[in-house]
This record gives sequence, structure tokens and C-alpha cells, in this order.
Amino acid sequence: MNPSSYILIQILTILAVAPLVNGIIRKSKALTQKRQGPPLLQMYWDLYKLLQKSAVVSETASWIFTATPYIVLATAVAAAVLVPVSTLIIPAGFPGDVIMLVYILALGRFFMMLAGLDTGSTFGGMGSSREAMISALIEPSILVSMLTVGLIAQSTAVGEMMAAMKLVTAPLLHPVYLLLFLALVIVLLAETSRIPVDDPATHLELTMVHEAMVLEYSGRQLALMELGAAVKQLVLITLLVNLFLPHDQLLTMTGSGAVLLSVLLYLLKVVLAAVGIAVIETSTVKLRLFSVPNLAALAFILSFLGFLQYFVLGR
Amino acid sequence: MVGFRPEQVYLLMMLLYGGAALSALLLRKHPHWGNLTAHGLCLAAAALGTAASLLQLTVVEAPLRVSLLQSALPLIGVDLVIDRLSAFFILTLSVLGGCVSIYSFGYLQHYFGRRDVGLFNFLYALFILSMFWVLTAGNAVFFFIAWEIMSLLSYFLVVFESEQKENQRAGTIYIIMTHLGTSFLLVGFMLMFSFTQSFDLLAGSATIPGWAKDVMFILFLIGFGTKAGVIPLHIWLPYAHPAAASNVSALMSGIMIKTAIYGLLRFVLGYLQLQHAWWGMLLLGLGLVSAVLGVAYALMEHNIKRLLAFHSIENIGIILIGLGVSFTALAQGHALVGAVALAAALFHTFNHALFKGGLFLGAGALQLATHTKDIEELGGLIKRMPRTALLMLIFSLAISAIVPFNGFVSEWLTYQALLGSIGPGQAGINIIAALAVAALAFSGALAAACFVKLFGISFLGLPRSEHALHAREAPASMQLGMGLLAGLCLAAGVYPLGFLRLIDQVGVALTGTAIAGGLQGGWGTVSYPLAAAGTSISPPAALAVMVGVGLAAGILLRVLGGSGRERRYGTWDCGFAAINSRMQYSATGFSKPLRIVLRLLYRPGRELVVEEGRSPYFPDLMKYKVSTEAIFEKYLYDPGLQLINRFSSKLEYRVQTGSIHMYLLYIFLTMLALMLYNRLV
Amino acid sequence: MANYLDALSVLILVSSFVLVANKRISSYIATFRLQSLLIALTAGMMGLQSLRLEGRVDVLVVGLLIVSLKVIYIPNLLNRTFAQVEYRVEKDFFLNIPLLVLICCGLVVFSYFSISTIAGINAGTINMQVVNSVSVVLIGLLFMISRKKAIGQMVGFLVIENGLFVTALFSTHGMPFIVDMGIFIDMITAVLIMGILVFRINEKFESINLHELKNLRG
Amino acid sequence: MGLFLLAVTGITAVLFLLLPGRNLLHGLSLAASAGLLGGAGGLTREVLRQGQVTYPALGGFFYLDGLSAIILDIVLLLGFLVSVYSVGYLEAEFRHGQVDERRLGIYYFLMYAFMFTMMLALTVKNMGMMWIAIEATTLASAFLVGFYNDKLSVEAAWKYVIICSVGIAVALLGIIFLHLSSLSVLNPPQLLDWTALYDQAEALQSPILRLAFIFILVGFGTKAGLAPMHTWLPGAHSQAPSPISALLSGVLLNSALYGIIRTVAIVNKNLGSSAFTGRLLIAIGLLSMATAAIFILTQKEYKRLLAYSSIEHMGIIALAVGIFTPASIFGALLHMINHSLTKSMLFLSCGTVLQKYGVKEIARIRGVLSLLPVSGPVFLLGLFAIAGTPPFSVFSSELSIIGAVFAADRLLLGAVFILLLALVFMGMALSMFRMFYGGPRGKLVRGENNLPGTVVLMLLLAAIAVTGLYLPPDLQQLLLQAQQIIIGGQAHAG
Repeated sequence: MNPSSYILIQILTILAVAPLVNGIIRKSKALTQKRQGPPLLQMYWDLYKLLQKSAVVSETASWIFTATPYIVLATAVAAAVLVPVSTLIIPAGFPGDVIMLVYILALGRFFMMLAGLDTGSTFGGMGSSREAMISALIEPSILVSMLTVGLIAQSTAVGEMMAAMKLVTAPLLHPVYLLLFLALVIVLLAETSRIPVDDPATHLELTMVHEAMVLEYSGRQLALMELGAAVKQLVLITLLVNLFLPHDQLLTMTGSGAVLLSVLLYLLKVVLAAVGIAVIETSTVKLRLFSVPNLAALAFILSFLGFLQYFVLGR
Repeated sequence: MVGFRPEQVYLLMMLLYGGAALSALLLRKHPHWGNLTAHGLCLAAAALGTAASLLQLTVVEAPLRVSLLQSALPLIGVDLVIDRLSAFFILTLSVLGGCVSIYSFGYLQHYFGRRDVGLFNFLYALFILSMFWVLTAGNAVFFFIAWEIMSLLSYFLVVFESEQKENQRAGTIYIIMTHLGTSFLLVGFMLMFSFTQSFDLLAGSATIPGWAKDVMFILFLIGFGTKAGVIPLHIWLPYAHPAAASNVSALMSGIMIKTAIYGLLRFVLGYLQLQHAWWGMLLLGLGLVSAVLGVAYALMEHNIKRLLAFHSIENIGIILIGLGVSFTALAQGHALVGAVALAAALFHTFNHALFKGGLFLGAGALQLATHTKDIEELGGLIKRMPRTALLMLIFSLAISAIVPFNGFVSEWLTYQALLGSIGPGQAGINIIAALAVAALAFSGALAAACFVKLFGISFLGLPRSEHALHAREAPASMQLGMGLLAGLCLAAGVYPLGFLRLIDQVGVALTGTAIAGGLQGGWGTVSYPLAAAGTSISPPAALAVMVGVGLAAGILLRVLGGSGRERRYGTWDCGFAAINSRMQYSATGFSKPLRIVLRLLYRPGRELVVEEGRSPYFPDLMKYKVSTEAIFEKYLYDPGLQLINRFSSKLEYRVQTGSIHMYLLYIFLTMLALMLYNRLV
Repeated sequence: MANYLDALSVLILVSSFVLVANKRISSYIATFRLQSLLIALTAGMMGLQSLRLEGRVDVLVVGLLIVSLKVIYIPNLLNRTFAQVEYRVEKDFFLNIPLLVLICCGLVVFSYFSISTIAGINAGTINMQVVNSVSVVLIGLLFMISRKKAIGQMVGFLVIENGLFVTALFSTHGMPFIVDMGIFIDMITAVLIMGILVFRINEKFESINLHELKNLRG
Repeated sequence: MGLFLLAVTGITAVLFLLLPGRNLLHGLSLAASAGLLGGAGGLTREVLRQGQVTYPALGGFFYLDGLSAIILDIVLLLGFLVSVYSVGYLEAEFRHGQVDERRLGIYYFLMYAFMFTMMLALTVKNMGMMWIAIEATTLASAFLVGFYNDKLSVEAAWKYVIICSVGIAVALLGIIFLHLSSLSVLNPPQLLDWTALYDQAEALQSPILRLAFIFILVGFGTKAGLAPMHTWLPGAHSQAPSPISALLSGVLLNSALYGIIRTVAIVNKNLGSSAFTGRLLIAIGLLSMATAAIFILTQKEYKRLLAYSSIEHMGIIALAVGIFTPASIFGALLHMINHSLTKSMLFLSCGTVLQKYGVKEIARIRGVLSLLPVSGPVFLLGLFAIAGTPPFSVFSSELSIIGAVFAADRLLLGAVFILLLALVFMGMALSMFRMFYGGPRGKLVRGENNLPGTVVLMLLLAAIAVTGLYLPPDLQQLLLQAQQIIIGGQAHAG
């Protein structure tokens, strides 16, 4: 398949599905809490409404504040391009790998933290400083675990990694991948600012991290930020599920039908993951900010053990 | 060109630098013209250097040998050897030097009338020249001489503004540390001499026994490590860099500490020919320690130049990680991994010269505009110095290894080299490599945090002091100097292949293995030559996607969105009194979470002073002071120095008692002892 | 003949023992005079001998010089100096006398031990005399170390000179004449300079006790 | 020619006592020292041509060869520079009422007597005469040390005289034994004659010779300021007037070492190996370096600090002589020259600083660089130079010595050597650099007040900077001759 259409598919699928994931998570959380909950498509409406509204911008703010929403969205989408939703659609030798993924997301985060400081408000600074800490603590576990997976594929390109993982039978029963999977789950929760690390629903200054950074945003800028966050979340989910729950080895047929089927299977996995996240969020509580390091340490230990196990047990 | 002789170009370049120094001295009385001519000549020389080294990296094959002086003094001879390794470092030197010279046109104006600009430029030009000699010395003795001259000149530049106490202290610590390091080098060179009877760098080291090679490696490691600021030999660096004028600290941090990297390559890889894998692993270990600790300490600094100095330590660490991997791999015969790691290290050396140089120049601009190095007193400068702000932002992104900039590419190569160095059946290397990956990731994220702090606190928000309020944009020449560097950062980030091809020439010259073939997959795509063609990145593509998406989003909003105006309004103040600059987050506050998380490292001390007013609930004054400890100085260096001092001051009065009888007794006893010796031997 | 010389060398050694045992400045100046006399005797005898055998007069001349300088002039000079600087009775030595004497015996033994390597190089008994003379040198040095007063050091220095001279005399029947002359001139000048310095010390420090001279330390 | 030089010096010395008038005195001293320098040049050329210079007069006592020529040149060169410096120095002292005309005359008299004795020590063939001359140097310089005639300087002078005389006496014992060892070989006219002793060295009686060496080492070692006999040196150097300190440190120590080197040459030739002497010299050399290194670290007065550094460098030279390979001897001689020039430059700039500030404690001095636009920088650079920093000359000779040590496979020794050098540098940096920076305390006017001295300083700085990388061919030939004289056999630059 040629790169341009691949990129198009990627971007469209992920952009389209990302808000839905939030909907699913919220809905299933509500259900587990015996609540009605918002409709699945609520986020789409929210975005639409916000896009209609014009933004209110602080007088202190500089162009950084205005540029950030675009950059955040752009980086999220660019990241999306690097994580194929299905191994069947990857063009040969497509440039871009997981390390690049991490550092593209870093660009978005960098600007988001700057934006937090830009308005000169107290909350923004608080949010960015906390974000700085969490991201710094989480980063090593992502890269070590990704590197371990990369060892099998002898490549850090996500596509190659997925292709290699297809050949592993039942990854989650394999100690190495189980450890890495758990590590990545923690990473996912931290990166997408979910309980127990952060609480997307809170606006309490003691607890909020991501929300504090975007506190000054409103209107269409807020919409872009929200969308960016959702896309980033979906990208990470995709990475997780496509690496550790490979599905393309199940398909026997080929052609565009296969692609369609593979994408559907992928969507199914995403839904599962979303429900899983909801379950975790309801079954745990938000940690104190300074207990987060312990969680991060756990993640790192898991990934490093995984790395060691890889050599203890071989592939 | 016909009959092109690079030697002549280099000679001309040396002459130009010399001329710059002289003219600076001669025009002392007219600082303006003196400055103009001196830096003009330096600029010309830099241009020549760039051209010559580029030519040598691409066209000229054989190393050049220029013999300047054969002295009648034993062991001393001045001859230059310029091969591709030297050429690469000369390129770095000339590029940075040129930009710094442009910058200096404007920057040094604040010296006019207040200081002896002539003397400053004299030292400055000679400093560059001495670095050139270090990079091209053909025999160990001349290398040593050039090395010492370089240290000496940089010392004088550090103490140039010597009326501040801290500068004197900085200078003394610097010169002592560097001199101690240098004496380790001297022992190494002398071992080399005693086994091979020659100081020639290109001669073989076959006649040196293994144990001696190990000893020499350790000596070189300590010697060069001191100059490079490898932890725990780094203590001089955070003092010396802030003390010097900004254009000098740019050179020191951008090039001078890299001469140590050059030395390691020249002597360990080139001369000693790596006999053990543990050499590389030692480097790797040191590298990851320096990378993490360096950035960790940088995070706690609010003096902008000290902060940058600690980041130099971090980046030296990253370079050493690459170097270590390549040494290990080459020692084990994995030529390709070695070559990739080497390329990574060299590329990062080049990149660091660009962005760190730029950052120091920017720091100089800030200091010039606000008369302070403390970022806690800045804020809101993006409004007052927009261009400087943009350039600083670019440098910050580059040093945080963020995507479309050059820092990312070299770190990516380092990651890949680490990945490649991991293989079954070599537990030690694997574990260190995995730790190195973690260290790289950690230091990368911390660096991002640190530069968010630097940029956010000093450029964004509300101004925190009068200085910051009345800051003015830097002169055009300074902006131009920084702008060139920033442009190069972007260029090297978006189209790395061009630079990597040059670097590959060095790699081929050193290790005989080319990676350029494997590196290129399509336009601007850097692919990883070791494994499946899958592993490749294309910064331009990523940039294109991001820009595209950004534009699309913008257009979409224009189309969908109704009224496109955005309203300006005050920041939300929770309905209390209006926000003022003291309410926003300070640098200390920003780094507090990490200070608490990493308290083991800093052993932070805090004290709260409360002056109670009418009632304990309404204190008149509250002071909160946070301090972090410099572990290595407090627990390693100070005790040692105190020990020696106490010993010597004790001995002084025990031995040199002032009593003539004692003195006669010494003579008496010596005589008896010698008579005994004579009788017994 | 030779055994007279032996006796003299022993006597010279003994005289230096006596010197060490002296408590008072005046008394050890006297002892020094005695020692110089003995040396003059030795020189005289050797001079006569060499005159008879080789017709050399230089040793004799040297002997006369000694009489005039070391026996007459310098002791008087010392006495005068000593009389002019104010005199305060105080303990003049660090170690007590018996111990000093014991150490001196030790020195003799030591010099015998360390110089005996050159036994039998020259005709017979020279060896023993050389040992004695060298120990005189060592004892003179020890004397300088053990005395607090400036004059004591001058005397010690002169004793060392004596020791050197007899060493030269016994081992080589005198150095080349010119050298001997030079040595004498040097010695005289040295003593004069020391004398002047003693005066200065006395006027600066109100005492010639060298304990005061401890300002240049470290 | 040579006799003429000696005569001139002696006569001039006496003249100073007779002549009245400051300017006359200064003029005479300038003229005389210039003339002497010229004469030295002529003599050196002769030595270069014929290898040695002797005259039949006075029983042919005069003898000059490459070795002594080198040191003689140092003496006269420094003599000239110091007398130029002294003009400005003494004028300043005169203005401050430190000295009157009479003392001025005495100063010059003693200085020239001092130089005369040193020239004598270097130009006599007879070891006994040499001893006499060296003893005489002590006597001549005693009152120069005590020139200011205050408590401290008198104390220093006393210690200087006593310790050096005792040491020299021990050396005389050595000379006697040397004489003894040669009795059965040499006959009266050539007794104690160095050339004769050296030619017949194999025939001398080793046991006595060894003993002689021991005593001469202790004796001349005392004069040369080798630890542990160095104790007189810091006091004397710090109390003497700075120009004299320059002479003491730059010249006197060398001429004492000269005595040792001559003896070493004989003994090694006799014993057929340098093991016996080498061990002692290396041990004492290292001890001196270590002592200096430790004492410099917490030194509080700058002149004492420099004195200790002289001890260190004497140790270096002794060590190099102890190695006794052609290369090391070459380095040692070269180091003698370089150390003399550099150290005297330092002491002279010390003098300027002292006259400007009037205090010797480092702690009470600030802002030398800003206050003394020429001497300050010269002083600082001189410190770097003396600590062995390229491109100054001390570095090049230290390098050749270190190279010789390593080439002789004394790896550990070499490493310790370098370590000690580094320690010394560290000590200097820690204790001394702070006096250069910052602003001066109190109301001191900026500017130099000793113009001729300033010129001298710049000349010296230029000299040590140039010879750092370049060695004049004549000097090289002279050094090779000297090396050959000491070590025998074929000469080569190492």
C-alpha cells in the first residue's frame, strides 16, 4: 500500500475514533457506578460546540499560548501516523519509529507546559511542574520496554515490532511480554492523565495536573486541546493493543476485505481497552502526587525485569 | 581548483587568528575599531577553516603533515597532522567560532570604556588558535603544549572580570583541576615515550605492553575526563562557565570541553587501538552517570549560566555513552555497531556545539538586557525581546532532543547503537546498555523539564523585576550570530543525512567501516543500517505532517467556526485580587516536585523564617530558603583538600621550627645517616 | 714519633670531651684555647718532621699561624665579645652533661665504625688518628647543637674547624699550602662576621640567647 | 681575559667603598656589570672554540670549561640585570629613607664582592680553592642578607652564616678525603686539581672517595638548599633585599650545585656506575621537591613561597644529575639556566610589589594586576612559568628531565615527579593567585615606580618565553660540551 493513502487511513481512523474512546470510558465508568452517564457520542457534541465558540485569551499570554493547541493536535496526529492500526496496511520501509513517537509527543508536551506558564496564572505553573515530574519519571519505562520489544524485531519501527509480535503465541502468557504489558499499562494511565495518576474529571487544585495546564483555555482552542489529548490517548492504546494483542495472524484471507476486517478487529480491541481503563479507574483511587514516583518505579522495574527475562528465557 | 593545497589554507587561517590577536592589541586605544577588526579577522579565519575542513572531509584523502618548527630542545617539535578526525573538529570549531565572532561585534560593546577590550580579544583569538593547535597536534608533546596554552588562555578569560570574588574562586578551581588532569596526561604521554621512544601520534603502539596500555587508558580517561567535566571530575565546570563572558563560555562549552572527546578518540581509539571491551564499558558507565546527574543538578540551578554548564556535563555524558558503545563494539569486533555509535557520538558533539553555544550566547543577551543571571528575577521577556526568545526556544527544543531539531537525531542514533550493542551471551554489556537507555530517556525528559523551566520562567508570564520590565532587544549582530546557529540546528535536524555523510568520512578514517550506504533511504530519511530497513526516521516527513495538520486545523476552524475573533481578558484570578507577578510559579516552585522526588541526590535543606506580627496569624515577614548540596565537593573534594592543608600546616611548624639547633641537628643526622649508608652499601 | 702523634690526637679528642663537659662560657673558651695549643703542637712536630725529611716548611708556618690565631687572637676576641654583651646566668645547654658525654662516646664509636672502611690504605696508624679527628668534627657539631648561646655556637664552629684541620694534618700531612692559607683567611673572616652578628643580635634581642631567634618559621 | 674579569670585579668592589655620590655609584655598577657581561660573552666564545680556557699565570689556577662557562654566564647575566634593577630599587629605598649614601656604597661593595667570590668559585681548577671561594660567597652575602639590619634580617643572617658555614665545613672534610684518596696517585703540582682528578679518576681509592662524596654532598647540599639541609634558605631569601634574593636564588645555589656536579663526575667515573651517587641524589632531590610541595601549600609570605620553590627546583636538578644519563644531564644544565632566569625575574617583581605595598604577607595584598600594570602580569606569568607551564622555558627543561627519567625506565619515579610538580602548582595557585585580583585596599596609586626594573622584567619575560620553544645553537653546543665534560663519552642532546 502506498504511503499517502496509509497516512490518510491512519489519520482518519484515529481522528474519528478518538473522541468515541472517551465516550466509552465515561459511559462504562458511569455504568459501573450505577449511573446513566453521558451518551457515547457526547464528546463529539462538546467539540462541535466548543469549535463554535470564540476563545478568551489572557492578556499576559504570548503567541506560545495561541500556537500550543495547534502544535498539540499536530503532534498527536503525527504520532498517530507512526502507530499503524493494522499490520496489513503498512507501506514497505515506512520511516518513523517508536523513539520518534516518544519525542514527537514530547514536543506537544513541551509546548503544553510552556502554555501553562504563559498566562502567569498559579494553576498553570503548578500543572506544568507536576507534568514535568510525571513525564520524566515515566519516560524510562516506555523506552526500556519498547527497546525490549524492539530487540525481537531487531527494529524499533512500530510496524516491524507488530509484525514480529504476530509470531509470538499468546504474548500475555509469556512472562517477558506480560511484564512489559503491565509496565506499559501504567505508562498509558500516566500519559493519558487517568486515575490513579491524575483525574480528568477534577478541577481541584490539589489533584489536577493536565487540567491545570489547560485551565486557561476556552472555546476552539480548548477543543483542539481536548481533541489532541484524545488522539494521543488512542495512539497509546493502539500501541498497547496492537503490540500485545496482535490480531492479524488470525486473518487468512487477503485484499481490501482483509484490511477492513483487520480494522474492525482493531476497533474491537480498542473498545475492550477502553472498558479496561474504565474498570481500572473505578477500582482504584487517585494517588497522592508524591506516591506517583512509586508507581513509576514499579513501571520501570517491570520493564527492566522484562528486559532481563528476555535474556534469561530467550525469545 | 587547480593545485589546491589545504596546508596553505590552514596556515593562512592561523595567520589570520594571529593577526586578529595582534590587531586587538595594537588598536587597544580604539576599542570600537579594535573589536571590529579583531572579530572581522576571526570571522574570515573561521570561514577559511570551514571551507578547508569541508574540503578535507570530502575531497582530500591523505592526512596533511605540516612541520612548523624543529626545536633544538630535546623532545620538543611543532608539527601539525590534519586528518579527517581533526578536520571534523576543526569544522565544528570554525562554525561555532564564526557565529560567536559575529555575536561578539555587538556583545562586546558593553565592555567599551569599562574594560580592556583589546586584551580580551587578544586572549580570545589566541584561545581559538590554541584549540586549533590542540586539534591538529602531530606529536604528544606539542599536543600537551597546546593543551596547556589552551587551559592558560581560558583561565585568563575566566578571571577576566576578576573583581568579583566568585570569578577568582572559579578561576582558581578551574586552573587547579585542569592542571591536575593535565599531569595525568603527561604521565600517559611519557609512558608512551618510554615504550616507543617517540611521541608520534600516528606511529604504532605495538611495542607497548598490555598492562601499560591499560594504565595509559586510565590516565587518559582521568586527564581528558577532567577537561570534559565527567562526573566526578566536573566540579570546576559549573564555576568556570558562568564566570567567563558569554561568548567565551559559548566557546568553552561548545568546543573546549570537546577537545577532550577528540583526545579520547585520538589517543585511545586511534593510538592505543582499544584492547579491552571494559574500556568502552567504563566510558559507558561514566557517561550515563554524568548524563543523569548533570541534568539533575541543572534542574536545581536558577543561575542561567550555571544551569547551562550542568547541561554541558549532561551532554558530555550522552556523547560518552555513544563513545563507550562504539569502543566496546569495536573492541569486540562489531565494526558496524561501532561505526554507528561513533557517528552518534560525533554528531552529538557537533550538535551540542551548535545549541549549547547558542544557549550561552542567548544567556549573554539576557544578561546584557537585564543585568542578572538569576532567572527568578526575569519573566515576560518574550514581549520585550521576541527574536531572542524565539531563538532561545529553538535551542531549548534542540537540546531537549525534540523532534524536528538536531539533538533528536543524534540521540536517536545513540538509542539505535545501544540497541545494536545488546546481544545474547554478554550480560554485563546488556545490563549497562539497558540502563543507558533508561538514563538517556530520563535525562531527555529532565532536560525538557529544565528548559521548560528556563524558557517559561524567564520569557513567559509577568516580569518579576524592574530589570526584566525594562529589558530591550539585543543588537542585530548578536541576533544574527544566534540566528545562524539556530538555522543550523534546524537544518541538521531536518536534513541530517548531509551532516552524517561528512561524519561518516571520519568514521571510515577511524574504523574503516562506512555506514552512509545504510543510512540513506529516500530523501531526508535516516535509516538504521544494522537491521531491517524498517527502522528509519524521516524528520522532514514528520515535520511536513505536523505542519500540514496544523494548517488544516487552522483552515478548518476558519471554515467551521463562526466569529473568529478571540477576546483578550485578564488571567483567571479565582475572583480574588488581580494576579501579580509574585503569584505566578517561581523556578524554585517549578522544580520542587523533582527536588522532592530526587531528594537523595540533592539532600535539600530548607529553612522557614517567620517574623510574627500582632498575632501568629498575621506574620509581618516570612522567608523561605531552599538549598541543595553539591555532594561531590562537600563529601569528596573539600575533605581531601582540608586533609592536605592540615597536614602541611602542621608539618610546616614541626619541621621549620625556627630553632637553629633543630636545623643543625638535621644536618648532623643527615650526615650520620649518609655515613651509615656508605658503610652498609 | 708516630706514637707521640697518636697521643696528641687522643689528647685533642679528650679536650673536645672536656669542652662538651664545660658549663660556663668562659671555661669553654679556655678549653678551646687548650685544644688549639695541642693542635699547634701536632702541627709543629709534623712540620719539623717534614722539614727534616722533605725540606718543606709550610706545615711549620701553618703551625705558627695556629698559635697566633687560634691560641692567642680568637680566644681573646671571644672573651672580649663575651665581656661586651651583657651576661645573664642561665642554663646554657639542652641536654644534661653526662648524657652529652655519653653521646660523644657514641659518636666516636660511630665514626670508627663508618670510617674503618678505609683501614690500611695509608701507612698504618693514620686510620686511628683520622677516626679521632673526624669524631672531633662530629663532637663540635654536637656542641653547636647543644648550646643555646651564640658564643657557644661560635666556639663549636671553631672546634669543627680544628677537627677538620687535624684531619687534614693526620691524613694528608696538610693540604696544599695555598689551600690552607685560604682556609685560614675564610675562618678568620667567618669568626669576625659572627662576632659582629653577635653584637647585633645582642642589641636587637637584648640577649645572645638563640632561643629568641624563632621569628622566621614555617 | 678571564683574569682581567676577576680583577675588574675585585677592583670595582673596592672602588664602591671609596667613591662618593649616588649617581657615580650607579653609573660605575652599570658600566662594570655591562663590561663583565661583554667579557663573559668573549670567554664563552673562546670556550666554544677551544673547549676550555686556562692561563699560565699564578700557577695556572684559572680554568674555565663548558660546565663552568654556563654558570659563569648566568652569574654575569643576572649580575648585569640585577644591577640595572638595583638602580631603580635603591633609588626608591633612598627616597623612603631606607638607605643612605654610605649604605648604598656598602650594598654595591658587598654585591660585587659576592659576585667576585662566585666567579672565583667557577673559574678555579683546584677543588680546594673552589671550596674556599664557595665559603667566601657565604661570608660576602651574610651582610647582604642582614642588610636592613632589623630583628628578622639579623636573625636570618645569623642562621645563614652558621648553617652554611657548618655545612661548608663538612664539605671541607669531603675535600680533605678527596685529597686523601688521590695522594697515592697525584704528585704535588696537580694536587686537588679537578682535571687531574678526573683524568686519573679510575686510579683513586674508592672507599675514601665515596666517603668524600658523602661529606661534599651534605656540605654543598646545605649551600644549595637541598632538603633537609635547606632550613636557612627561606629566611635568608625572604629577608634579603629582593635583588639580592634574586642573586642568591638564581646564582648562589647553582654554584653550590656546581661543586656537587664536579664531584659526582669524578666519583661516578671512579666507581664505573652512577648507582651509589644516583640513589643519594635522587632521594635527596625527591625529598626537597616533596618538602617544597608541602610547605608551599600553606605558605603565607610570597618571598618565602618563592624560596621554597627554589628548593624544589634544586631538588629537580639534583634528581636529574642522579639519573646521570646524557639526556638527564642536558636537562639538568638547561634547567639550571631556566630556573635562574625565571626565579630571579620572580624575585625582582617581588621587590617591586614589596616596595609598592610594603608588606610580605599574601593575605594583605590585593589587586596587584590592577596596581602594577607591568610587574603584576609579569609576576603572574612568572608563577605559571616556574610551575612548569608551557610555553615558558622551565617547562621545556622539566620536560626533557621527565623524558630522561622515563627513558631510563624509572616509570614510578617519573610519575611521582610529575605528581609533585602538580602539587607545587596547586599550592601556588591556592596560596598566591588571590593577591593578583580584586581591587587594592587603602589608597595606593596605580603605576610602576622602578622603570629600569620594569624594563629588566620585560626582558626576562621575553627571554623565558622565547627559550621555551627555541634553543640558540651556541647555547646548545655549550650544553653539549658541559654534558660531555660531566658524563664523558659521546655527546648528544638526549
